[in-house]
Amino acid sequence: LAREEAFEARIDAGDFIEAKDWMPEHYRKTLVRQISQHAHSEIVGMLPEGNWITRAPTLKRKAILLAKVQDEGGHGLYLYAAAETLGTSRDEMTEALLSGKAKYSSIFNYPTLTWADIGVIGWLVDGAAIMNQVPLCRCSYAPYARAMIRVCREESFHQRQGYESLLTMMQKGTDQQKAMVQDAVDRWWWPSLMMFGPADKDSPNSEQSMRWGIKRVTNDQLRQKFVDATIPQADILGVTVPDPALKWNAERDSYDFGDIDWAEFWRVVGGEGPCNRERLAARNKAWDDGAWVRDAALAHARKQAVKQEAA
Amino acid sequence: LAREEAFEARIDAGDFIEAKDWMPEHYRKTLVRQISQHAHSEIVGMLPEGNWITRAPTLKRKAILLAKVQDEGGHGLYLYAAAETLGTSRDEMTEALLSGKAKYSSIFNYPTLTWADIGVIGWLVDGAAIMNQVPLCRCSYAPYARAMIRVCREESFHQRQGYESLLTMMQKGTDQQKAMVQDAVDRWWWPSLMMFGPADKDSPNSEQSMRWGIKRVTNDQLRQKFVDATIPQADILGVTVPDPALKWNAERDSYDFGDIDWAEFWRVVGGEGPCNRERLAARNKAWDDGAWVRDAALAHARKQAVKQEAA
Amino acid sequence: MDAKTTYVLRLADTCLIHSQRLSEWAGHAPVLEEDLALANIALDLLGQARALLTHAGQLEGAGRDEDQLAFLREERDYRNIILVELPNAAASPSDGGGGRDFALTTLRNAAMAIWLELLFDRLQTSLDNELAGIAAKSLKEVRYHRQHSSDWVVRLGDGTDESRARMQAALNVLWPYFNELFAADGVDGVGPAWDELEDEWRARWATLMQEATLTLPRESAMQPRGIDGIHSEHMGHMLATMQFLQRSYPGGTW
Amino acid sequence: MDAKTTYVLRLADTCLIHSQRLSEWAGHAPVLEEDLALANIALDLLGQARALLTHAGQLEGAGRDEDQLAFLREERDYRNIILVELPNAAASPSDGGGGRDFALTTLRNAAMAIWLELLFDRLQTSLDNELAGIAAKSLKEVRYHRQHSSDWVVRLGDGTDESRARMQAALNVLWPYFNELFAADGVDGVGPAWDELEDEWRARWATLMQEATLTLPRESAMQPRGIDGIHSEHMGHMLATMQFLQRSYPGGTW
Repeated sequence: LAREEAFEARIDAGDFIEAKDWMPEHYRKTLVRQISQHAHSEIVGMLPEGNWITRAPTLKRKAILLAKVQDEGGHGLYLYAAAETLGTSRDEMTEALLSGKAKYSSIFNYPTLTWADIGVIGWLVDGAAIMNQVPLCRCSYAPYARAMIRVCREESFHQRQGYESLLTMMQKGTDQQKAMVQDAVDRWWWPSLMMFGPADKDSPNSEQSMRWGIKRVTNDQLRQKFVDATIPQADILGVTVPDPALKWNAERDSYDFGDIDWAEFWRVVGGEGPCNRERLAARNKAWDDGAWVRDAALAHARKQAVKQEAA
Repeated sequence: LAREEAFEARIDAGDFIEAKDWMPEHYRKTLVRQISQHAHSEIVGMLPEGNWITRAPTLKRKAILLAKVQDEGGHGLYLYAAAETLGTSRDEMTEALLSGKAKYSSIFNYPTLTWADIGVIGWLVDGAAIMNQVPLCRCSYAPYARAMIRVCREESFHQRQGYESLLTMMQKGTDQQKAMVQDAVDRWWWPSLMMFGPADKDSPNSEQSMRWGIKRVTNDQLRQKFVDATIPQADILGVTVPDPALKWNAERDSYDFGDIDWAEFWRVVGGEGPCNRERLAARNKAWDDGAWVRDAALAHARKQAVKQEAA
Repeated sequence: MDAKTTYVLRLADTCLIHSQRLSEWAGHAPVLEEDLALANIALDLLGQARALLTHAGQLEGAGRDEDQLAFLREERDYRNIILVELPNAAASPSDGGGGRDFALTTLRNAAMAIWLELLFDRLQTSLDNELAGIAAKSLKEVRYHRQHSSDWVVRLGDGTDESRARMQAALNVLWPYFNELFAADGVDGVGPAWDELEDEWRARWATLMQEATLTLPRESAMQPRGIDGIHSEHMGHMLATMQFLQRSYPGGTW
Repeated sequence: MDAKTTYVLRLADTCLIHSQRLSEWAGHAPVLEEDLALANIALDLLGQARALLTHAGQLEGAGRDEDQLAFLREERDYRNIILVELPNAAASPSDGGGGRDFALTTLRNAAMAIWLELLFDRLQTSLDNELAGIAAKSLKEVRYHRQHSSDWVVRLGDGTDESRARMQAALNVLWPYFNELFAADGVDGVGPAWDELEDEWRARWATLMQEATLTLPRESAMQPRGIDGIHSEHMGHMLATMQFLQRSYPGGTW
């Protein structure tokens, strides 16, 4: 009990917790859940974007997309490493993802249907992710905070690239291209707003996480911030968002916006989105198809160890 | 010996042999080899053409090609049936194809690289096949002769469709399309001439087959006939064949033409053509992947039989 | 595009894309007889698609013929149900559709044939005479498809342990996509809302599954929206292949 | 197109198509580290392709840039070796390239990296300064690729019985296509005939195979001719995907 009080005091003082430090079991569990969920999102997120690498319209865009997907794998890698400092192995986390037990960001359960989706994902989805993640750079658990600093830097880069590609299409593209961008915005806008999670009143885990400094800002606060930051960017692009209720509120110095379709939100979270099954199937297939490779690598390493001992 | 003499006499008299009739073992073997080789050619021939069904440029052309490939499967089916009348099962013949023991027409070891290849295969490859096969409609073995009558009728239809599609491209198409047709003719011309087999002086089986009425015209005679029939068609199309030695010989009332690259011929026959390995791999994969289906069909049939007995 | 044109186009595209997927089997079937049968079904569906696309083009009145509709639209303008665009193997979404699973193909063929039989039967009495004529002709064809595919479903479901497992796995993959078979609105005098077919389709399907000793999965809340142009990630790859020649050689005559 | 331009284009297209195939792995590798490594190799090859294509365009002098060369040629004008266009799994020719076989991919990567290392090493002293510069930069990259892929070849060859069998099967499939690594003519002052690399490549390959406990197949007389634009049937499907956007949205700015 004393330890717990000391822990809480450190948190209150704004101290960072390191892997070797004592921490309450619930704090540890909450962190593992959150970090691994984030890692899984990076891994699953490679699929909808990877879907367009072979069809990128120019070699420059192909290189940018390939590098971005590679970065996402890298994020997955150091987030898994951060979670491993808490005593859960990457294999355990992977197993939880593949069995459907662990969650990942629902946004990746929507399909990428046109090339413009790639730009819009960079702009809106990475934008929303950054909004969610910047506060985590001050998360109380230091290894996670350090990972997030690097992740956020790279995500910002991706977001700018995505926005720039949309700007190119809107400013120099054909009418068909412009229509393609608008269509992509229409499809991704609401799912992007859903990325901030349920409304605060329906978000039971939030309070404890806030107190522990794992979460720093509420879902609804972040969502509002995202809308306020994004609408001016949409104006510059020359696209509209599919929300007739959207209106500048001078009093609040913020945008008012319409209601999220929470039925859809819960349906997709619950596994019935357009691509949930396919995403998990793809990850499971990659894992199953790769079993012989991992087995062989292990067997070879053992043989080498035996040889070295013998020598 | 008396039976053999009687058999020879029937052949000499132009009689047809039926499945129930006695025949020399070598006659039977030669026929099985030839008919099954022909059947295999139809089956393997589905692959290079099937390669373009999903990319056919119009729905009409897609329907024509799909129907053509289906016809080839049908030819395979009744040719296997004709061979089965000689006491060899379809499974045995299939096994010989899949293991590489049995041959099929080498022409199908060349890739279909453009849509024009489909038209040119219809015109030249089916044209050459018909030239080879028409005499077989008078083959001494009646079931084979009957199968060939139907095959030839359908092949002629395919040939006309192929030629017509080339004519459309050459007469109404863009310059790019015309170049595509010429390129396809350049690639398929020599392999088509090779379809008549080695030169007569290098074709040891021919004599016996001629005597038995299994073969009716020699390789070189057929090849000459093909060239003579085809060059005027090429003129109408507006394409040239890639043979600088080609020249009308008024004395022979025939075209002279250049030497076939027999080194290439034997390389492809020997298994080292551009697609030999892939064709066999595709057939083996289809067969292996289908094993569970064939097993299940058998198992179900047995269950039904048991039920009927019990009833 | 008005409701009537959209209604016809949804059916036209569904036949077209179904045929396109089936045609990938040419030369790769487990037995030669099935090479012929699958090609035959693909050909019939292609014929239906051509008649329906031509009719949709006439209804639209913008001068587009079957080929312009089949080859020169953007993905978002195709209105087929997602079920028929799924690869022939239950592969991962970015797998390109290379594999061929006879279990999945056979089950889908049966599901589609039962559905098309119910729909074409009703469309025979459409006040749109052209559509009624197409339906009457097509009905005969899909009856044969239904019979042939159902026989195979039973054979493979009630075959070996392996074949039953494969069929059950394929059923589990396809199941949520069946929801879209009942998703389109009807148009008065033209054709019924698709959900009018649902009870009968589900009854027939349940009977078939029972005969095939397969287990119906629990109901899925998935809402595929191919009929609104929201496709799966497979569609784009399929169209890249299908449209290749028309896109690469504009103005060609074939 | 003159011999020099063709010489550069063959290498450029080979890097381009190799990269394109590798990029199909994104998100599907057997371990996360290999997702990163394969993407990294694909990126390096893409960078090499871009520099070489740009240079080929300049040599050609017809004003074509990297994208026009990469996306707007007909299949017959691509000059890459067939080895790199083969699908990532040793699938049937009309399989569309859906599968991914890590054995085949790894072996091909190793074979290509050894070859590129030998070629870029020689091209460093090309009298074509631009080409020499590209080669010097690329050499560092392919050295790493060679090391990484060779390590995996040994690990998988000398791993389990299953992994050895898979590697041997992949080697048997790729083997005849290696012939094309030595098929192109050289251009005086620009770069060597590829057959000048053959002895050294075969020696290194034999050493690697020995370390990986794999057996060299008997010599093949196959003569792949991708460098003359005679490709495999896989190439067209790959290009339909790769060119899709440029073909479907002519005049677009991306």
